[in-house]
Amino acid sequence: MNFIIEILKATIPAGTPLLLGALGEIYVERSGILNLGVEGMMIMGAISAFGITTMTSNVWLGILTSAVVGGGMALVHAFNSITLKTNQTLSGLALTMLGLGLSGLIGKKYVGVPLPNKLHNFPIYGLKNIPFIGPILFDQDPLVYVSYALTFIFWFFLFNTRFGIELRSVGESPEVADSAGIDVSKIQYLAVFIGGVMAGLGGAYLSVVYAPAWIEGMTAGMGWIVLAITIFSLWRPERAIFGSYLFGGIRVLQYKLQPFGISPNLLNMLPFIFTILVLMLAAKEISRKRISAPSSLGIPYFREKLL
Amino acid sequence: MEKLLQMKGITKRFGDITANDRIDFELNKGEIHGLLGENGAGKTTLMNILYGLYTPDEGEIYINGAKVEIKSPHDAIKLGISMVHQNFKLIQSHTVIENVALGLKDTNFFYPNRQIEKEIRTFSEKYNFKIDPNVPVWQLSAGEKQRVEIIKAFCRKARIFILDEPTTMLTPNETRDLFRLLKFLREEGISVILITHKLDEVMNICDRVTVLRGGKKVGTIDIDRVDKDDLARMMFGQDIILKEREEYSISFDEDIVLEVRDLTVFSDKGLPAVKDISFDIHRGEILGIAGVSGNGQRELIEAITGLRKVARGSIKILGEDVTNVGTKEILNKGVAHIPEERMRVGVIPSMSLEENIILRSYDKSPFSNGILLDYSVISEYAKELISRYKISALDEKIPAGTLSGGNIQKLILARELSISPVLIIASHPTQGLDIRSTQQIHELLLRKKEEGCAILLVSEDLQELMDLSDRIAVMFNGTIRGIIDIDRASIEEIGSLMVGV
Amino acid sequence: MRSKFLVVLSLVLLFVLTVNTVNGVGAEKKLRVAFIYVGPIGDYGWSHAHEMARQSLIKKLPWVEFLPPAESVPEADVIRFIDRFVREEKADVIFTTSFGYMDATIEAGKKYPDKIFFHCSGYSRSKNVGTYFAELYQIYYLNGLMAGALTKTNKVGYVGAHPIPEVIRHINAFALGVQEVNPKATVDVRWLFSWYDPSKARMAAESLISDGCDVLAFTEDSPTVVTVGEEYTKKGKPVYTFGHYSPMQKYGPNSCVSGQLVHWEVIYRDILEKIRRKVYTNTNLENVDYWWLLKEKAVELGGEFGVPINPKFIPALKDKKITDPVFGKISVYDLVMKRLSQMKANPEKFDPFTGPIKDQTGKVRIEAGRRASHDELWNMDWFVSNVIAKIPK
Amino acid sequence: MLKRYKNIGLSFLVIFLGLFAIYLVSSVRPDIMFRSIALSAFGSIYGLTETLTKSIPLMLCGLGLSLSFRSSVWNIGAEGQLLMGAVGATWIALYIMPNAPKFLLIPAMFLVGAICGGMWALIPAVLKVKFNLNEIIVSLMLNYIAIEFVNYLVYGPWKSPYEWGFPYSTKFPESAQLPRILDTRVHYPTLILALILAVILYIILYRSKLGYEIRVIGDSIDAARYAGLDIHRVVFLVLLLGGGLAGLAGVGEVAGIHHRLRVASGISSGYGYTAVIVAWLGRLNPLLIVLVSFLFGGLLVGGDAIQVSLGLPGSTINFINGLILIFVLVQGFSKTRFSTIKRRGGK
Repeated sequence: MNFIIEILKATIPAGTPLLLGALGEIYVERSGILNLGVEGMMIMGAISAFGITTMTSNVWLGILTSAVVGGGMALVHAFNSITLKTNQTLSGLALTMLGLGLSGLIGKKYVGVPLPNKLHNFPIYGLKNIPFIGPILFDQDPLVYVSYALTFIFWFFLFNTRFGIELRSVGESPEVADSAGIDVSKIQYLAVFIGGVMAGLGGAYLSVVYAPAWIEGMTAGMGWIVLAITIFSLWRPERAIFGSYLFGGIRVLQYKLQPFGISPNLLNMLPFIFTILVLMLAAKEISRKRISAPSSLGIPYFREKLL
Repeated sequence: MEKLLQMKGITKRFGDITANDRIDFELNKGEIHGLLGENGAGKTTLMNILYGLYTPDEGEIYINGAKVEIKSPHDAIKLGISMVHQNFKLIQSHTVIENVALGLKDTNFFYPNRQIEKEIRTFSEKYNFKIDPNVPVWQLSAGEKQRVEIIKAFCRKARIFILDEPTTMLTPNETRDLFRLLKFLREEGISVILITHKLDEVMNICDRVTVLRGGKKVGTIDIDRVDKDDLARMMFGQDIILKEREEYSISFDEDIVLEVRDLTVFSDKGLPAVKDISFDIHRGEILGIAGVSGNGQRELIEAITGLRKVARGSIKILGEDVTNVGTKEILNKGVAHIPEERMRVGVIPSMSLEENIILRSYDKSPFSNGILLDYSVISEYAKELISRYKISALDEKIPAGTLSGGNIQKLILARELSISPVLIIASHPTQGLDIRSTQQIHELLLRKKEEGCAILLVSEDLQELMDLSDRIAVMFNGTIRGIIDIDRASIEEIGSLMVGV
Repeated sequence: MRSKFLVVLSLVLLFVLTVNTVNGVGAEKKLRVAFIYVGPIGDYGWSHAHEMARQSLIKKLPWVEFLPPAESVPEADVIRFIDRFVREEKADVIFTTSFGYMDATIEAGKKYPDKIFFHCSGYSRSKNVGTYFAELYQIYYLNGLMAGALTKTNKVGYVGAHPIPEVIRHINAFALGVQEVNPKATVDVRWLFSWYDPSKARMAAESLISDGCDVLAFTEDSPTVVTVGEEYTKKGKPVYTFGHYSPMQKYGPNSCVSGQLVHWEVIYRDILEKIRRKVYTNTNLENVDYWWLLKEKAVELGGEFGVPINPKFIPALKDKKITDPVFGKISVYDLVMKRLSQMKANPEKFDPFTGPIKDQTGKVRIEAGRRASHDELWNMDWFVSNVIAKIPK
Repeated sequence: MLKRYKNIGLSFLVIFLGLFAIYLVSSVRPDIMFRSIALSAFGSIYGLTETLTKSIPLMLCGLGLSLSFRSSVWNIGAEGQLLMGAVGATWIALYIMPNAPKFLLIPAMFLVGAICGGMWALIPAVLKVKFNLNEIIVSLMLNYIAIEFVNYLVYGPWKSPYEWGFPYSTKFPESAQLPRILDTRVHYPTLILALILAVILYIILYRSKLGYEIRVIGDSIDAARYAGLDIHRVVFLVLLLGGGLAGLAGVGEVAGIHHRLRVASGISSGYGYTAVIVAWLGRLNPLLIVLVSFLFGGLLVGGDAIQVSLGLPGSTINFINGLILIFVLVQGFSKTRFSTIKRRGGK
């Protein structure tokens, strides 16, 4: 029993950066924009949070900075894909390269530097004593609680507010939204920005809470897994939480499976193999339930169409 | 009468086409104003300008005497203008409530659904509507979708309702309900602009009517001062309807080229789009398919050309079964296909004319030896076709995308007709083209008919169908409502079949 | 012939194209020395330690011109960095500090026969390529003694970077120490496949703790494992840790018992001085292999320089008594200190890898009374009997 | 027209902003940085030969990628395909025919390497066609899997018994090592192969039936469908060929440079990703790609120089790569090629 609790408890922090990133990407894709630059935004979030925390000793200031930096990176993509209407795939790839490169450049002097201050676990009084789920869910660091709250907020806003309706409409049919008087570009810019903020936060979680350290390329493919989770969650925030913890669990499990004599290299493949499997599963579910990705995903919107 | 809206000298050009040419339009408070014209007369463009979807190249708009700038639908909505489009501007996967809520700025930010659900219920009780606010829109019938659109406009407190061809998708009962509702709205002081090409509707419900033809305004007139014939004359110009067709023979062979039996095809959404259709086309015959777009014509053509799976039924070409055999094989039977979306489907805009010309024969001798392509042969061939089909282009190496619409269509025709087809499938072949190109294309089709080709012609332009076809089949809601020999057909009859009466 | 022409041509080109790199003419031509690191200088482990050594020598050896080091050099690219140092920076001596540089260093030795190369941690030498290493296994053994004494669950964990002989040797030395004071305890290992990855290290450490380990040692270039130990200790579940390579006690004052520290500068200084005195030339390095241990002061016991054992844990270690065949009944603290002074004085007196040592299958790898040879240590690809993990195959 | 100029202006702005960022972070002036890059990459015979060496894998991967990009298939998996090619070559050299004479062994290695790379690339193709999975994510995941697979081999079953337990395969027999030009590292058989393949690809792309199909599908999938092209067949072929080319690059690296299989990060320092930019900057034109890969080879070589002489980290080059990609994007090239404007209805 304790063994399971330990694993599950470790799963949540391992899945939290994925969750944060996926929540953001869900909004981005819901607005009809495909941002493949999650990896780049995450790593920029990671280095900026780490840098600012090192300079100011204030973890929360670092986390805040990561959100701003992630959002700023995302605006580059927004400008490319919404204003210039360039190829979104390439723009996303470019963002990834930019992020990985720039973070390495900035991060050079932070490699191996210990973080002066970090977020400590903050057991929630009362809740943490609930048998089984208490120690798993409520004996975590504050940013994990923030991620719980954000999951709820993202779900609530998407389905129960005017903004949510507008966002979903823009992604489904920008023509309709436009003719209903919605400023399509504004909504898309906002969504892409939110996506960047969340990816930045995900990166910050890695560098100032989870590791806590700066390593060049520390996101190690997480950004791409975020994209897979976005599809797996069928673009629903409440499903993203399961997807993220699933992948978090696999990462934790890798070290649990090592003693069984399986090559650690093969275990390291697990998240990636699993991503492909999960995508196949999602593809099945999508075709069965006749759900689809936001209809205009990845397609630039031009108002006046010429014959 | 209080002038609510004035549009002055509106001009809008798309490339080399002038869709609206210095049009003036006026609307009074509390009237139902018909905007009448053929397809392509510029009605929808004019209203899209009023609704802020297009920016006019010239012209001014006044509301209550004050000049306004309408740069986006958002501006239009703020000015109290609402538009119900022909292709409903609804999001299929969203519920009725969510569709109504979209763009409604004065709702609560949180839980806007609850408030709107209440409004929808009040509205539907007041006007005796039936609608379930919580179902996704794709489950609704066309009439119900239209009601959603009207509720949307109403909830936005619109003073001007623009309805674009509102009755095309409706059953007669639904049409009656709609007109009843429009009269209610008129009593509340709301002005309605009814875009239509149906004379009966105008006579039936409108107070005044403005007629457009070929992008120009013909006139505005009180409805009680005109009759249907007057309006028809204004709409079509003189004599076009009565044009004799004696220069072309109506006769055709007995040999059946295309035989379609009990054909059922599903749409992208998995709903039946073509339902149990059967018809034949003979050698040297042009069969016209009339109908408002979205009634299954596209799916029918896609099924015949192998682009869409046939669910039930059979298709035979020259007696050979080609049901679900794949596009390539069907085309190789001698089928020419002039697609509806010429820029997206018919040509590859980034590729050269010569490469576009060999699109369907690139893998055959003499263009290909199985591995490589022989560009000198291709180039010669392209040059010949360009001159034969009078395509005005610098040379055969320029990208197809640089050509004008008419020349692109000629390019497609050149490619498709040069294979000496037995069957030509032409979908909206002259849509959006200037008169000269239209005439050239018509001549080409008729020449092919005389050579013995069977032609399936899909068009929304009734005049074109009347001019070219030997028989006209009218499609409505996935079925063929009747096949009429041209010597017995009248525009009125076809028109009423088109809308399912 | 052609190649010579190419070299000459490229040198001419370089001369034409590069400016400002002309050396000042001094009385004594300074020895130009270059360092190539595999990791970033800023990591808290391997490359950092080499860089610290280099830095400390800059003042002490004024007759040496230390070129700016190249860091994070991928193993595949090192030859180009060597070329660059030789041709453009005119380096006389080049230290390549990663095992993966071995082939390239040997190759470079052939290519530039008049230069001197020293390769760290390798085994291939040639007449102008020597090898050197500061070996920690003695310290790991001492750490193991303390670990065995402190564990209450009898489960000791080890977070290993890569399953290569060096790490395996260290794990074995550590496990031998554990075995000596606590024959019931086992040593479990998690592999990271990374020299520096704190988040993997954290996961591995937590995985070991959840399996019941309460003492952790590691090979990974960050203080993560110590931090994790400190966290658990503060929460009331003591986990004892041993620092690695750099002073890490400050990251876990309540958890870090001791650790291993390294003094590369001792070796570098010796090499450079011998080169200056022409003891080492470009023709006689065939057998120059530094294998420096406690005795040469190349390594040190402790989680902090000058603090062999965190004073917090001294009482516990003094309380724990075992019976040693030589010393009789003795506290672990005393045992550690005795062994330390023995090995410092003369490694011949005591070596952890003295038989009988059995591997996991029970096979005797080192017979009673025999000491592991240098080659056996270098080649080690088996675990001693109380290690329960496997080497990835 | 005006818009075009505006975009060109914008794209230069991007570059300047990026370089300014480098300056802010590292206080290295861009002109000095570029001078250093240019000098070390192109300023000496030695630099040129190194640049040439680096350009070989970039060329092969870039050529392979360009083929699939041409047909609008987003294969980002050249890195993994390269590694699998290296695995295939090692397998042949060490385990299947180690005693074969050179003239048999080397072609066999290239052949099997190409097949391995090609098969690896077929996985995303199959998943795309059968399950409609996004090939970008799948091919990327396969990169990571290939990395772990190579590491598994060199730490596990293929670990050499002669290398003191270190993660290396046994050294290739002499007959499996590619010859080099004099004492440079230019393994010219691979280079010649790449150049020949570039010409062949050019002919395929612009003069052959398959190339015609590739371009039609890439430029307008609707037109391709309308004309009855077998799109699946082309997608398979394109990925197979592209993966095969990347596989050849892997063979070149192990047989020409390393002479053994080693950990993945030692074999490729991200050639597969850099090749994405090479392909696009080369406008997906095989002959241009040859040229661009040489420039990027220089950029990689120069990347070492700025590390040593200016103290800039290696990732600076990644950043410059990203900048170049954005530059290409903003210039609007990709927009005209892959215009994704969807038009519904005729109006």
